[in-house]
Amino acid sequence: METLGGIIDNYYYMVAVILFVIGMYTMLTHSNMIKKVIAMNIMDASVFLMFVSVGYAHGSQAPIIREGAEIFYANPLPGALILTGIVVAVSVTAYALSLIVKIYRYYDTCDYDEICEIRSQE
Amino acid sequence: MGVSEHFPALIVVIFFITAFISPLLYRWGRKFSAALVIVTIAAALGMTVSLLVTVQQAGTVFYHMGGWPPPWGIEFKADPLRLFMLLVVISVSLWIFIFALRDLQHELKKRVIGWYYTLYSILVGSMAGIVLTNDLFNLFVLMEICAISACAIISIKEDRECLEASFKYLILSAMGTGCFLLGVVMLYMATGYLNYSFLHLELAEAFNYYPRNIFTAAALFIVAFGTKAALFPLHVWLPDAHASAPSPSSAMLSGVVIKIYAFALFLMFYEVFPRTLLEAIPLNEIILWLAALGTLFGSIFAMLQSDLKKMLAFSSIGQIAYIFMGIGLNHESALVGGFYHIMVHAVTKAMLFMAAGVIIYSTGVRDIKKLAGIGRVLPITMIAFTIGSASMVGIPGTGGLISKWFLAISALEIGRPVFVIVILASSLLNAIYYMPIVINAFMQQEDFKKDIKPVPRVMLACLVIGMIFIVISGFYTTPVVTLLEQALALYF
Amino acid sequence: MTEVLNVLLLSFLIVCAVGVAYIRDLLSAVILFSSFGLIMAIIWQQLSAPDVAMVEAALGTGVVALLLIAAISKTKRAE
Amino acid sequence: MPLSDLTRSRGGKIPIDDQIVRITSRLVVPFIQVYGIYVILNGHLSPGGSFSGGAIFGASLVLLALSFNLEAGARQIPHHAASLLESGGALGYALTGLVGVFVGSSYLANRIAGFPMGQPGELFSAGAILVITVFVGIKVASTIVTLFYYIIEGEK
Repeated sequence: METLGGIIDNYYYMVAVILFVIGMYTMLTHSNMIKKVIAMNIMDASVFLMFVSVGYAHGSQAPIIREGAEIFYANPLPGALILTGIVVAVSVTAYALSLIVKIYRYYDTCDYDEICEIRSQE
Repeated sequence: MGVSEHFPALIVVIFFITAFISPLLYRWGRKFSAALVIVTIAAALGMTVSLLVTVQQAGTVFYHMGGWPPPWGIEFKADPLRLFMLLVVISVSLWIFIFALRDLQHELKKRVIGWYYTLYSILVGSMAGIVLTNDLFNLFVLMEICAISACAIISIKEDRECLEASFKYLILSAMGTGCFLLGVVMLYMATGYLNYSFLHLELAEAFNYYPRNIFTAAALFIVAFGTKAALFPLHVWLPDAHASAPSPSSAMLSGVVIKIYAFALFLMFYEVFPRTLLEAIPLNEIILWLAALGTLFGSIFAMLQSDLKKMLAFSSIGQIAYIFMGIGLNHESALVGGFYHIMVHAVTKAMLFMAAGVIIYSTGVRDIKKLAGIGRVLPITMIAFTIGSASMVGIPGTGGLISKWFLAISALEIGRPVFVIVILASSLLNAIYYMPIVINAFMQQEDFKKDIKPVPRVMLACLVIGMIFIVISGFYTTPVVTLLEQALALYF
Repeated sequence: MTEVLNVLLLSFLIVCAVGVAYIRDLLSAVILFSSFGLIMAIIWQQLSAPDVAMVEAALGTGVVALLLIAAISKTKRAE
Repeated sequence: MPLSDLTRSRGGKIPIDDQIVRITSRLVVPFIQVYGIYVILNGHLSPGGSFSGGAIFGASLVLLALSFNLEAGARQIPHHAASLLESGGALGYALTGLVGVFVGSSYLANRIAGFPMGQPGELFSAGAILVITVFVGIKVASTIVTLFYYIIEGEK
């Protein structure tokens, strides 16, 4: 029961880990390369979710300075780092996609298994 | 003081500035484009040497980006070990770049050569950053830059093997980075710091409260760096990527890039995680046994290859495992061996790939069996190949022996003679696949039949420099070993 | 009340991720991924990280989907 | 497969060459661009900044290209100009950081290097950050356009 309570309390972490596993599974098992790229993005997003939820405490406010009242701010550091992470993920995605378009021009397929088959026949 | 104070940051930054100037320069002043990169790398080399002198006199130097002290700001750290690594990285990349100038014109289309310079500077800059940084998130960003630019210098030669290999590399390296970032999150969760020094202090206490977080982080780090450095069962991307790339890229990737990640794993184990963690679970043992398997299987796979560059790539898997063995043995002189091997193998493997590049440039032959009698038409190249092979096998008089010697001695000292046997067996296996090539090249009676193009002098000069270095590193070991012992004494 | 919303959003994320794994049509997978990004943006807002929400809405949902669609238009749509 | 084929539903044909799409995008694009610039410039005051602003601005150019045709979009920001802006933006960032070194403080130093600070809450209140933000915004916007064209056109 205690474990269950722990899981319910930390549902952000649980969802992040589930998404990480789904993303990694899709990335490693699907042979379509565009699918791999999408799955890579899901995997990255899950890690970002985990990171940002570390910086969030229940009921905390966005870290923007406002006049007057004392406000309970969320930790701004994870957010700032994750921005960089998202940009990095996007650049990897863009590079991977341009590779896929080029590979398609040579092999006429986006499927990694088919590419391996074509290469093994040569 | 003056500008020398800023060397830790400038070493990294000048590469990025060069990287963004060179496409502009390539458009308008093509003549200066390559010279700019050479000047940049040479300047970085000079700064590294001067920094090393400073550090040996005055102790470790810290540099705070933007004047913000840690744990808020990004910190760069220059201690003797990092500077040794930086020296290896930068000098080897300068050497490879000079070789690349001639080789690229034959392997790449003219309009992408300018971009190759950009990518090369970004790659060297990001590696320098990985070595110097003292902050986990900065490490993540630089690792990703390094991975993308490493993939890009493979795929810049737009043929089908390169594209496919670099896609495979990109996906597996993205998986590695994902694991790494998850590990970083675990550590941040437990401590709230990202700076290595702060983490090291804080983790010793946090280990009592959140042991599982920290175990998970350690496991994820092993997977992440193992994937990127091609530790044995995670090596699948390496052979294709390193074999299909243009020869200078192969030399760079096999010679330097994979070692950077081994070094990063070393930093995680000795600068981030507390000693209690390494004593609590046998992480070192895991790495040690994977490395032992890697040395053997890398060599066995290499034996089965018929393509010259592919054989060299598989041999890298065996050789990187020695470095991991140094980390896994957890003993000072084993680490000296490991780091000595980083230096020796960087030079040796880069030189072997250069020799392969010269052979391909001059004759177009990649198949090992067709190399019979080539020693008579390309003597300098094949002598370089011979010396490189000798160093790989660990024949006395070459640098390869020294690192294996240190590893074996420390394995005996801590009472693990099994690993001495592993080292001996893998040396024997290395000999089995390197020596036939050498023997065939020189001893075969039949003449080499293909036409040969004359080899540019610059390329041969690069090979000669490599040969000289390997021989010197086999005899005159004292300065480097003293430096390493001094540097590693800080960790024990 | 926000708890319920958060749980709903998070479960939608998982549904989207599983959907991406199972759908054979790549264009649909991209659209699902795009909605994944949109939900993610709302979750960032819930986690008090509005700047991340903005970047996710612009980059994660818009630009990545755009690049994916551009790539699909140059290659095959079916898996 | 051309882009217009993708938007076709399986049975009937709905080409992207559509009057409504064109007019709407022509109406919307200026607002998106102004919003992008707003986000870039106010990055240090409110949520947002160079990455998101640049992405919004770049996306508006891509939207223009999609709703008209690729050639019309390509005229908005020619290829060589885009690559120039990319290198220039990144170079600007790095050189702004170097100012700190020349002044005698550390790399990327802001207040310590003597960049003027205004009142908190005003537009010019963050010294070097605004300069860097503008450079990065330019870089991101041009990069996104370049990426899109690179993938959609392929071999140049």
